[in-house]
Amino acid sequence: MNYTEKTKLIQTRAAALLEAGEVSYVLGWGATRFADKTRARFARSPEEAATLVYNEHCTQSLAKYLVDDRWPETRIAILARGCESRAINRMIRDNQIRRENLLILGLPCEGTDAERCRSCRAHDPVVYDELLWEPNSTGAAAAAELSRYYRADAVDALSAAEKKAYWDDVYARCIRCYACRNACPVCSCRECFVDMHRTGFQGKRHSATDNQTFGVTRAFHVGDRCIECGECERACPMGLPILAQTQKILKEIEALAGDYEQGLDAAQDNYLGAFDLDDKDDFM
Amino acid sequence: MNENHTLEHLMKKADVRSYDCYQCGKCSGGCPMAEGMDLGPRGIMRSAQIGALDSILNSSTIWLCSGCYACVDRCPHDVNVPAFIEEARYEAMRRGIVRRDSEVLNRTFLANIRAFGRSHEMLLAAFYNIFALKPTQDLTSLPHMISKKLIPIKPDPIRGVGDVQAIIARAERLDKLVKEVRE
Amino acid sequence: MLRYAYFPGCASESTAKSTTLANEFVFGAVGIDLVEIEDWCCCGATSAHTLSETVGLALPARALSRAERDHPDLDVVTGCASCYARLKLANYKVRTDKDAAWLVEKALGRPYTAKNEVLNFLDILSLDEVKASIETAILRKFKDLKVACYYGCLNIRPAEVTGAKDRENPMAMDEIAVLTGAVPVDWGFKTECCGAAHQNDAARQTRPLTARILENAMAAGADVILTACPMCQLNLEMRQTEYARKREEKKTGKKVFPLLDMVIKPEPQETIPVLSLTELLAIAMGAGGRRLSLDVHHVPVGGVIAQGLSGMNEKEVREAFI
Amino acid sequence: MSKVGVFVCHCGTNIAAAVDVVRACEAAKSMPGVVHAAEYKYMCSEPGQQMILDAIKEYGLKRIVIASCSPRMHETTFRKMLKKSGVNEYLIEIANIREQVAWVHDDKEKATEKAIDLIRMAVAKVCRDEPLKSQMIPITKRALVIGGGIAGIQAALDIADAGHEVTLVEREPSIGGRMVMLDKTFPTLDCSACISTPKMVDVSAHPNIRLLAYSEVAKVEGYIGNFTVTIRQKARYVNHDICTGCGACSEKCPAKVPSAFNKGLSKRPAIYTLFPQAVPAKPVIDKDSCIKLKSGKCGVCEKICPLGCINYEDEDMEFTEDFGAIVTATGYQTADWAQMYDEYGAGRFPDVIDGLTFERLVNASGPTEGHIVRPSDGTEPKTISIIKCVGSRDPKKGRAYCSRACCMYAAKHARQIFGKIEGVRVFIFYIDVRTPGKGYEEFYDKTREDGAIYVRGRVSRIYKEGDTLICQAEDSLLGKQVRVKSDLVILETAMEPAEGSASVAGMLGAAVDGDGWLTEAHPKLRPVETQVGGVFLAGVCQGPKDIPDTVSQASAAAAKVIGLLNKNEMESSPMIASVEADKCSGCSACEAICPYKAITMGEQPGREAGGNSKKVMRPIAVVNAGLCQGCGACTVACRTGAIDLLGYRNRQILEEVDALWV
Amino acid sequence: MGINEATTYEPKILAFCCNWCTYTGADLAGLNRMKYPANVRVVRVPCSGRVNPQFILRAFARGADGVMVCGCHPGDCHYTTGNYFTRRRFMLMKKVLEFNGIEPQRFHARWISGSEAAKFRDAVTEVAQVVKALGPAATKVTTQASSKAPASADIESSVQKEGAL
Repeated sequence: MNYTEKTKLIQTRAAALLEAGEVSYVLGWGATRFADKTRARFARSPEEAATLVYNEHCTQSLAKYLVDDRWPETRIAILARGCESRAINRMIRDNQIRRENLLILGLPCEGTDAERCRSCRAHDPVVYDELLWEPNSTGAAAAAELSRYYRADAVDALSAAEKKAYWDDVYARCIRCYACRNACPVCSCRECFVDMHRTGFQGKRHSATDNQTFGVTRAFHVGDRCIECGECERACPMGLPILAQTQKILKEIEALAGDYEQGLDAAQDNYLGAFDLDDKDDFM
Repeated sequence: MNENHTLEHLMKKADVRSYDCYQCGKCSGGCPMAEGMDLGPRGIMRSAQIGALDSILNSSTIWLCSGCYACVDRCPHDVNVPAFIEEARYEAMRRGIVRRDSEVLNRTFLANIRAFGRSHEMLLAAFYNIFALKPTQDLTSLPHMISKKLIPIKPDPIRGVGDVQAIIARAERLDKLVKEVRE
Repeated sequence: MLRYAYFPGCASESTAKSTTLANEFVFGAVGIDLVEIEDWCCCGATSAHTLSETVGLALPARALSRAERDHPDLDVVTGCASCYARLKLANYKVRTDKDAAWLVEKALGRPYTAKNEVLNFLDILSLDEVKASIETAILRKFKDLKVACYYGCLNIRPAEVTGAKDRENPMAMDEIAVLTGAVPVDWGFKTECCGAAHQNDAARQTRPLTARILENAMAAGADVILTACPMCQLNLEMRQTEYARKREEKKTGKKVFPLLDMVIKPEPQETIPVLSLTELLAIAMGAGGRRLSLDVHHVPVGGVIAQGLSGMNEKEVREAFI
Repeated sequence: MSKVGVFVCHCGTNIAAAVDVVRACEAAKSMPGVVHAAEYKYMCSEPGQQMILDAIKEYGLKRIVIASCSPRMHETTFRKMLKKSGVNEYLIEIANIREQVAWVHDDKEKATEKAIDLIRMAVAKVCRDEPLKSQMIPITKRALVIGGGIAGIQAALDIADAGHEVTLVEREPSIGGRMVMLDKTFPTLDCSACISTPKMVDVSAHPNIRLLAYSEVAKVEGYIGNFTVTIRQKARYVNHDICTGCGACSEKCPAKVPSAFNKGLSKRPAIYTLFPQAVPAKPVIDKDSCIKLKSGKCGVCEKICPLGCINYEDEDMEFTEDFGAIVTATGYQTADWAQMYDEYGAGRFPDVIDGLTFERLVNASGPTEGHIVRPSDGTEPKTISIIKCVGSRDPKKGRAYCSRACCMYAAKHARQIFGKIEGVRVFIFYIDVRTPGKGYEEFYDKTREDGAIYVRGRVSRIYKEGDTLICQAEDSLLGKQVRVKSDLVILETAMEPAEGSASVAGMLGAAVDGDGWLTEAHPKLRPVETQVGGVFLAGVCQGPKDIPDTVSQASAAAAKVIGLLNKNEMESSPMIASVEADKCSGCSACEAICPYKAITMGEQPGREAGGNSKKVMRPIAVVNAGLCQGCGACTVACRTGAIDLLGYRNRQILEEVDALWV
Repeated sequence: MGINEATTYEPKILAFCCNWCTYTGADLAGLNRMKYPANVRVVRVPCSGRVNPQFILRAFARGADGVMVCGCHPGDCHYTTGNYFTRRRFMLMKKVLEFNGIEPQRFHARWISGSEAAKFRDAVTEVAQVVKALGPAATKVTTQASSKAPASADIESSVQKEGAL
């Protein structure tokens, strides 16, 4: 099935749902004036449904929009690929949204232009109400082009001095616009620690050290819950390797505790919110 | 190495810690050979606790242990006494301390294997009785053995007897090597 | 069809004649193929490891490495507890102790990876499918034959090497013996060491414990002791007259001189026959006494077999078994 | 404006000798917020405190830093002092310049630098201190005692005598526990039943005690002073309100099952009382063995009962009650030695019995009317071996600990045997003989005098030879192996936590150790309290002990309960977690991490985030001030910092850190 | 770094100690008059589980040469389970610090009970030595103009400032 056919299917189903009044809107992608870019689109009427598109340029994950409408009066329909569906699980787990408010239209995915898709290990949605088309078994099973921890591995391979230089460079470029945070479906705090001025967790200076403090702290906040969708990097205007920090945390958790992958269901334990009597402490 | 070091080394090799033993005596209580032993397994551990390596190496216990492992099996602290006894026995041999009867038997046995590749019990018993100066031991069974042809008159060596000899020679050399490396 | 690489052990060539014959008979009857390891050598029990750790591991490893080379898919099996202990230990050490594995390989001059298992006869005979074959192969059943199953210490311990679960009162052998109609007795020396290893060099120390095993079996009402090892078997039956005379001496206070007995031939003593488990199975499967050379036993076994297989007349018994 | 006053203590020469206190005091004066600094010889002394109080008045100090000994020493002293001055007692910080500076550093220059740093950190923190007020928690003046053994009985009676209501819950049909199974008690050899049954009757007759036998605790909610407990009363099938306990039903019941109370030495009917002196002395039907309940046929008891008490339709009943304090007295069971010791026959030999079975055997009201006989053939044993430490002091097969009472009851068993069998021989195999208790060593002396032969050596194995059992061991004092022909062998087995005690502990939130014993709050100084406020320990549930110790501990626990219940309300520490509801996103990370279940996610009215301030019901973390102990684990789980620990707020700690590098 | 510098440089180490075990242990060290280097500054917290990784980041950002987190032994936590979370958190923290170019030897976690005064002394002594050998932390060095001077200079200036006070 090609993208035109898939777009048609989406439009038809969205129109039907809106027609029947089952949902207040359908959250999907719409065209922009650039052929190779799409943007999020909220189709609120059967007519608007015809403006939804689906193609290899749908690089944005839609899930984060759900937190802006946590208490909808009618259900919301959302188009969900692997990344969106994991984000949904994660947000349900964090009490940010409720499953019953959602009608999830599952889209088995074969990857987009985005770099994050090259390391994606979960093309097919893990939670949905209906699948709009059958998963392409070969597509889903195909090995990812990049390894799961490709960014962290690259930094791990550096010497101590090289690491320092690497991060100094990265955080010298960071402008602390917090786009990574805003895009991240795991960053669901009502008020981010960086904005808690009275507590003063985050220095306000614009220095590499403070930038790094922000980066590492953010990694700690989302690390054990990260669903590896890569929205942070997609959103970063400076093109910084933000995933490296969270990948490192996931990599270490896996080394300490075995298989660890988040977003697979809505009842998973957070690694740092649990413990095992036999946990290692060889740093003692 | 001084004596305490040697003792510690032997215990480490056997993965035995003398402080694990609280001398309950369950080992010696169940040891099938205990009645014939001087120290018995509990005595071995006691000697280890007070650092009396000498009395361990000169005891009959290290030669009489039959390796049935009943003691470890029942030990509340899982002290592997037979493993320690084995290490102590090797140490005794390194120092030239031997129990005559055991030495005669073991050397005869090994000579037997060197010669034939296999062991022939009755031949072994016969040679043992001669060298250990116990001509009458088990003599009463001899008529039966002979009449039922249980003793091969002329044992055949296996084909790989040379291989066996070479293996034994290499193994003994390795033993020495290991000992040197340790020291 | 089950196949195993077979390590017969030195005793099979001399004192364990009848047991060896019975082994062949039984395994043939239940359809288990034992492939003898080519040009095997002595496992070294029990002197080699007493003298040297490396020799003690290298000798059994020689046979095991030959089995691994010639029969890469077959597990090794042996019918002797002493051999089993040495083979199993060599196998275990090579698997778990890197230093030992290195020494063994250097001494052998060829690789031994210990990828296959080492088993004893009990392991095989206890398999459900084998038990089923035994049951169909049995032609005649014993009646009221009380047997004391003696497992031998080395078939069972050390637990970390053998993996044996029940070390004080194992039942595997009892469960096999039951198939022949024999009635196992509950007795106290199933896994006690019989002292076979030290019968030469520490006779004074070991003989009381051998005697004690026999006495306990008799006190438990056993007609016969069953063994799972030719060394145990020989050791348990070889000096029974001597032990019986000692008991007599204790009872009457009259001094006994064993050597003199050779000449004066005293009255028959209180003894108990000792059979190997495979001999019992072979007889139940129809093997005759001559075929099994049962006459090699130091303590005659004909009477007890006849009594167990009631219905045979004395002449048949004599012809068949003695 | 902060208006901080800093006071540097010399502590005689303790501090002054190692730290330049004058320089430290001078340094403090220029720290931000500090308006006054002074040093003095002994700040904790009366004049020292007065000096601080005067300074507060004179300089209008709002916050105080004292550089002195460890806060663990005098924090409370200075807080009390502040209370007098009108300054909130939580607006104080202590810089520990004695234990952690003066006493551990020789270099005065470096020590002084460090002291100044610590003072600066304390000043930074005190500027962010908030006035706190402790809350008063009301107390429900009723106590729950879980377990009706001698510990539970004693605790219940003591609390009830002090005038408080007590509910005693026991899962068996009768109270009495292990003690009523015993024949005699050491070291006095008085009849166990004779001293325990009167207490049982007292329980049933006490106006302040509500006895709930055949019942279990199903759920515990709440916190100190305010527990809500769900109790499940198991179906008894007998209406105890009208039953007179005449016993006709038990007599006629056709079903017979082994009596657990008599350790299987006798049988009991399906409708039964645990033993003749049971309290309550009314029967219950054991539904697993009742023919009527299993197959529908029978109904003999219903026919025979003159009062119509039998009700086959009876069902388990649950109800909740409120309590202010809980005493756990769940007791112990003896180790299942047959599962542990193959070398002792693993239960194959009927004449190898455990100590509790022997108690039933030797008990005049037991199945043999007190005749000691072999369970196998009913004959009187002539040689008896007693083996100690079965399951105790055995980390491999049993428990690593010493069960404490076995040495004594082994000796007691020997003396009971000598009293009952003429010409008997008793061997006691031991590793050590431990008799720490009043009159215990003398009891041991008497046991030897009576003729018990103590053999030092753990029995290696027991085997059968003909009809007799042989205990094979080493007499380790002689170094000789011994084989003792015995007609009867008694294994003195280890005490283990009673089955189900872990689940009771779980419901209470109390900790258990690796062996399953409930853990006391402090092994020496708070031995009858648990970490959970309002939950106390009585008897063996905390660890093996004998009857005198059990009873003393029960009374101690009762005293603690009485002390608590005598108050109408109690003060709780104000240094607990608090939630800024507006910031809480309701992610529940803190809920999972709280060890006290003090945090719940309540649906609460709140405003939606962002510009759109729609009013909605949303989950927000709520801290239960009674349960929170102030550990602060939740604060780290909270990414926003919406939940914070009063007294140790994120900001305060950050200020402390910052102060170190000005 | 030259030998002279190494001997004059005194690192500042921040130690978060739980009130019930390590802080008590530190007090006991004082009571027993044990001697250890004066480089450590203790922050008292109720439980090692109270220590937010952000505190450690802050300390490093401010120029700490070393940071320690100390609590009760696993299983002995005054609050039952607090230190189990600590353990997980700081196992990760250590890896993350290393990953971010901060020498892992600058961060230490230790279980020290209230009775282990000697262990406290030894731990502090060891960490002081290790950190001293590493030299001043470079965490404060930034690549942007708005940032402050390098850490070593910073410490010197702060020492001078204190001297002037």
